[in-house]
Amino acid sequence: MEYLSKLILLFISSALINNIVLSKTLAICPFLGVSKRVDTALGMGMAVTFVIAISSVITYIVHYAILVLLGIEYMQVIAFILVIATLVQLIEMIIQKTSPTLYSALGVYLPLITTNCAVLGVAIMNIQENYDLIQTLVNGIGVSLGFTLAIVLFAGIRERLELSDIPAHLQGVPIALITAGLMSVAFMGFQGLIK
Amino acid sequence: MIESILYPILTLSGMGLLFGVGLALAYKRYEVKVDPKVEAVREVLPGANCGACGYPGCDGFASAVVNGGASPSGCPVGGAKVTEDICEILGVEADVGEDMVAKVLCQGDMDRAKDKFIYTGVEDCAAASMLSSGPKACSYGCLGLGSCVKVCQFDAIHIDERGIAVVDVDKCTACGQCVNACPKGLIEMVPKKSFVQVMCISKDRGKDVRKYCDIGCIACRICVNACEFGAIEIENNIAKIDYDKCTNCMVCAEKCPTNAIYANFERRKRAYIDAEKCIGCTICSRNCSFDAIEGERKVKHTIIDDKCTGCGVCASKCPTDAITMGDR
Amino acid sequence: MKLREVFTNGIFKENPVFKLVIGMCPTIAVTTAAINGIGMGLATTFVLICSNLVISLLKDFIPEKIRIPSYIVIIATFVTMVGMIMEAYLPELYDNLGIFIPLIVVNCIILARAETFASKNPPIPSMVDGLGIGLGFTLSLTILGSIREILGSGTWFNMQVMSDSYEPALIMILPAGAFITLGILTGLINRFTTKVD
Amino acid sequence: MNQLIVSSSPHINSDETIAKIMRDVVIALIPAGVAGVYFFGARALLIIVVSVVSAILTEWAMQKLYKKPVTVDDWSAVITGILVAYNMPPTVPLWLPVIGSVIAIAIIKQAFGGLGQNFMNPALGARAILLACWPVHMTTWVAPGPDAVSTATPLEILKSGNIQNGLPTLWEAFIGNIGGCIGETSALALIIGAVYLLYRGVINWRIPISYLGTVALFTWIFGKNGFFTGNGIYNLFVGGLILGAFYMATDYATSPVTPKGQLIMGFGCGIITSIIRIYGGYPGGVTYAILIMNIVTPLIDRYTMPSIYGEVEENV
Amino acid sequence: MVGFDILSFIGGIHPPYCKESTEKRPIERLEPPGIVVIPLQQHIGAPCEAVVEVGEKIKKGQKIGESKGFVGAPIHSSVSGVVKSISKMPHPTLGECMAITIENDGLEELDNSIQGESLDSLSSKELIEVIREAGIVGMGGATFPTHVKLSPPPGKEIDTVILNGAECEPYLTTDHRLMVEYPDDIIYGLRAIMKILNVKRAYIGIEDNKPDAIEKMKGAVSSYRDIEIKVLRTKYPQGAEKQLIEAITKRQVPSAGLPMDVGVIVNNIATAAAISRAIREGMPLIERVVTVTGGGINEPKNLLVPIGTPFSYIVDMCGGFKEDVAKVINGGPMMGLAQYTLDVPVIKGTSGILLFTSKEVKSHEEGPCIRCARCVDVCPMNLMPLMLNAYSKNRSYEDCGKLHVLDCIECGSCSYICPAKKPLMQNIRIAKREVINMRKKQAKAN
Repeated sequence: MEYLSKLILLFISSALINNIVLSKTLAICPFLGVSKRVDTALGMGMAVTFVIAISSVITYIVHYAILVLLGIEYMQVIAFILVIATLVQLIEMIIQKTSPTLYSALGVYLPLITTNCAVLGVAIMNIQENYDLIQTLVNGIGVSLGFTLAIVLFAGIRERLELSDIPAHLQGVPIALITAGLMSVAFMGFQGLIK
Repeated sequence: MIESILYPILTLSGMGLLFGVGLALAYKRYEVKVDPKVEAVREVLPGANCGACGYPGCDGFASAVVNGGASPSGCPVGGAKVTEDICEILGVEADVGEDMVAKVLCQGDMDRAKDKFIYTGVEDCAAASMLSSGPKACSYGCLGLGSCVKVCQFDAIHIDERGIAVVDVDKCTACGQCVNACPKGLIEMVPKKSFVQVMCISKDRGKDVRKYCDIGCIACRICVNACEFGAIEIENNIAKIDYDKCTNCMVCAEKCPTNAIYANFERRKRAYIDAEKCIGCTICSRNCSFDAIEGERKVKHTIIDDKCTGCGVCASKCPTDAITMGDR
Repeated sequence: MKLREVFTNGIFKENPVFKLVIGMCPTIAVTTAAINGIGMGLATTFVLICSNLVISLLKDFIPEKIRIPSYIVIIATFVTMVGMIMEAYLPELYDNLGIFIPLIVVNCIILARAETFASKNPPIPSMVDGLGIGLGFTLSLTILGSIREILGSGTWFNMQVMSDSYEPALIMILPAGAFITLGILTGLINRFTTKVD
Repeated sequence: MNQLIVSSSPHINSDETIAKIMRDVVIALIPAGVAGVYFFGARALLIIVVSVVSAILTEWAMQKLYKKPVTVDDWSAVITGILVAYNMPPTVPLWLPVIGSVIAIAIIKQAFGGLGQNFMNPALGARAILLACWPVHMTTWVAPGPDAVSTATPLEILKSGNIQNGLPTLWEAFIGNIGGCIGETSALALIIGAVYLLYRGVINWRIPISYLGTVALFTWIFGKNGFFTGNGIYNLFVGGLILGAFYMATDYATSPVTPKGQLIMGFGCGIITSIIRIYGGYPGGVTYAILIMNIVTPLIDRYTMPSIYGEVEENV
Repeated sequence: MVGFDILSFIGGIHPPYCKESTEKRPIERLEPPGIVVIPLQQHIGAPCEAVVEVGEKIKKGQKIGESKGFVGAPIHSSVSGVVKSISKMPHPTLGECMAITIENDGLEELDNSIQGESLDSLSSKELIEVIREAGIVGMGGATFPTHVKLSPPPGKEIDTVILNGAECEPYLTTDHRLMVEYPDDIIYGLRAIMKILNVKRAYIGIEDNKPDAIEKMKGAVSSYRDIEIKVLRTKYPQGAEKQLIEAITKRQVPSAGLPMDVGVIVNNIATAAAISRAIREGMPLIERVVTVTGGGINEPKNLLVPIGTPFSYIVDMCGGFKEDVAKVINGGPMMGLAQYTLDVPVIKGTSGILLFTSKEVKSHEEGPCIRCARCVDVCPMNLMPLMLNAYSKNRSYEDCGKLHVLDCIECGSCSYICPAKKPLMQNIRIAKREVINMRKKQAKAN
């Protein structure tokens, strides 16, 4: 029971309090890039969730089953990025072939995820924090849902900004950054939910 | 010691091999045919998958470019080079045929054309023209509310201080957006090298046109008679220039009683005879419609400056290429 | 293109942060202080130069189909090296930058330069390109880091620069401050670099 | 006869204007200001004046900078200035309201295009930023009265669990004889203004009532000593809840336009406020609750479009 | 007093009604003018072709224009005299239109074809033919040919007829006066409609700001058990077809559907009166009641006017206009069309002529949208006017289409209520046009 409540707290923490984008400032590139329409943002978020969930488990296994075993933990970055790149490509190929609908919903975002630092970041953090396998999975899902939440909300606001009369030199990236900053301010309200 | 080198190498190459083979197998099994054009565009892109273009990665951008929607210049990482490459792949060639430019065919500005009412509401020609065809007394005239200005991405069309849309020839790319946007159908593509246009599309009878506009075409036929090249016709109460036949002699514009025909007189040419080449064959003077060439047989010919209209017929007829057209 | 052009190109015309708007994660995350900005910038510069060099050398040997994974592995190798070096000689900075050192691997600036420049140019220009882009990145990070440090802590490179009565605005060293500052900064740069009609 | 005017129908307009609506809000805010000054003294008034003046000046300067028509006469900057001041403790140094108003107007409002186009409530956004910047200034409270004895707000007392020690009575909380921000102390004064706004049709009941109801319900259910032990009613009148529910959550620009969306807005604000009050790191959750719901507003609008008249399902 | 029996709909506005100056004035017959200009298109559908020639001598009530299509109504002369010309003339709703100009000889000679019948002697087919031949169209302003409306396609079961006496447009009092002065004509016309459609139930909806009309009409229907007077709350647009149907029958006309889809047919009070005259006297639709009002006219009146009478003549007969007339409107202030000249003639759909002084035509500066959502609250069709306005301005017409812009009934409530004085209605109109064009193009492409 205590373990379960620990997992729930971990989930809330990784999704809201330490939101990957607004608090940990990872995955900013896709956050800024793929947030012009709500639909696209949702697709991106789902694809990220999918990849992070799988990759955090596999990198966990790679880390403890290969790197630790052989005593070459310093190879972590190289090994992880290799795993992630392969994984992403594999998943992309498989769903492109097997489910065109899923591909058009998720698959098109997959290549973008290789260089999404959240994926590698979560993998490395899982190891740093000494999570076990289940915690790793929960953290991965929490982080990616946090990402989805942030990017979808952001896209909603940006769609509205599209119709606004924003001063010329602030249009585009500058106003997007300011918006992200204000969102980050609002998300500070979640702080302290877990002591 | 040897292990600390061997293990990483083995692990890495082992993983690499495993993944490589796995991917290759998967590729065989799950290969999907992609539009070769998309593939080609994808090849020239940076492949950083950074998402800065707003599309989901380079693949997304590539298919968006090929299947419409995205501009070839949408990749900020690739820059100009990539844009060029993409354009090449897409076969966006330079305009085939003649260079065209948009022209607003109305000169009925606030001083020269009457209004029939005061319009208040959305500043947009399409909106105004839904109300009794707009405030201009002439139902064909330019409303000057700038629907064309709003759609021009090249900043090439503006409403001048007298309330008429005017195209900036240098900036215009002949994209045709303004032509579609004008609710009056006043904007037309004309050849860039044509310097004479009928600046009116009113199909009303001359009597009516006179009532509301000082500079409209009244279909008086003076231009038709004045044109030596049969390039002007009256159709539906409006003069029409056949740009293939027009020689830019600009006589019609000089004769037009209402100035509805516009000519860029600054660009008017003049014939020059190269005395060395001229053999005095008189072909030019016989072909000149304006009696602007004088000279006896076997004698060098000369151009009468104030009669030459720059139509260029003599230059095209001269057997020895002794006549060139030049600026005045 | 002359080498000097290649060099300045990265600093101004294609400044990764202000013009291309890539590599944003480290830009936002580590610039809480000027020193962090410089450290991150130089680490990235090092990786950029080395990976550009190696990729340029190997460009004819790497098969087309697997070039991206190969590039990533090359980049990851150098990132690991940087991490080890920093851990050994600059442990404090290494701790400050934390997870963002390994994450240099996925900084799209590096892969982008590998693809657009190093894989198409000889080694020397590739290195210069890496240097230019890297320094452009470093410069941007240092500027941002300086602003945030001065306003958020009242110091600059850990030296007290604001008077004692200054009460630092803590938000500047939080992510929110980074977003807003970078947004305003980009806006200002747009204002002064794009022609106003 | 002169030339006639032709325009698109309709040819008549209601005589309501933006300035009239905004002025009504200012009028409704006056009682709370009077109460604040009554309880906290002239310094409260000074803060309000400084804040309003700097808000107006900032609005003017930004509109000049962006070459837009200057519209400081529409009262909207005045409202923002007042709300910035109302959301501050009466002890803050005077530069704080200045910075608050500048942030509210320059960054949160004008950078997004000005009135009606900001996605976040300017006053609350500014408050959250100030709270992050200078937490000590923003959370130093004094008890009402001339002596300015420092005190804790009822919410802080509730949070600490030390209820026996100095928790004001419900009546004190209602009339405002408690520590807190300038504008939020007197629930009574705020409600008087709110009734005026409701009467004038400036705001409708949906957001405030659903907000207050949710908070009362949740703080009652999830009490400190187990389920159904909380004092929901007391929770209504302490902290910035009344101020937030009637004057800031209802901000037109940053709340949903659809009727259903407005209910969701109130409900969402209520839940987040309750969670933060019960579990969060801050004693009062109104600011963040409204800010977070501001962010969600575009999505709420998107997904709560009313079904159109005679909607035919196959038609979609 | 709001009683439970007072019916209404959701949304809508309460503009100042300004009906005081004419609602008590009895309808006066206007002395026919020396010249009438009768446009060849006064209805929705195919325009008419002239069946007389220039110089021809014609009689009052003689058919002078015939429409070829099924959706169309013939046009008759409203005076006797000589055809002066057939040419393009100003038109109150179309801008310009071909029109027959007739010089009135003042003899009022009736055409031979005009002969009265009785309701009982005619079959429903014959009744429809009478209505068509009389050129009767919807007189509320939409001018849809009535015989088409009364010929529902097979398969559409009609069980209810509603007469629209709401007259929710401010200023206008024509229907009001008709109900007070000619209740029996209206009922006679309604009975004809009921006979044609074989319907056993009819309602007459009247807003509660016309108590005298309600009383008169109640008296007139007291002997008919199948006709009921329904009192409606005074609210604009209570007289809009879909809103009227919902208020009275609680049925919602589906999006893109017609009243007949829910078994209802709605006709205007004035149309019913015209039908009655066509049957009883054989008189085609050659005159109608017009309210002449507004601050710009010296003597506001309700006038019975021959179709084709120029506005200028009517204004002269109402004591002329005041100095600073700035706007002339054909119809009511909410949906009527502003005119640029007084040369336009009264047509079958002209329910009022409004003359506004420059004081009444307030020019408002447009402010920013503050998202107050008043437009959302008042829209009787549950649309999102503020979004439609923003998308339209942004030229995102596809988004407008997705937000059902085509369901807009153009009542103008959103523009009226907007505190920022945004021209919502006009932008939505543009969007509607663009969306229709887009859909047409798509249909072609497919």
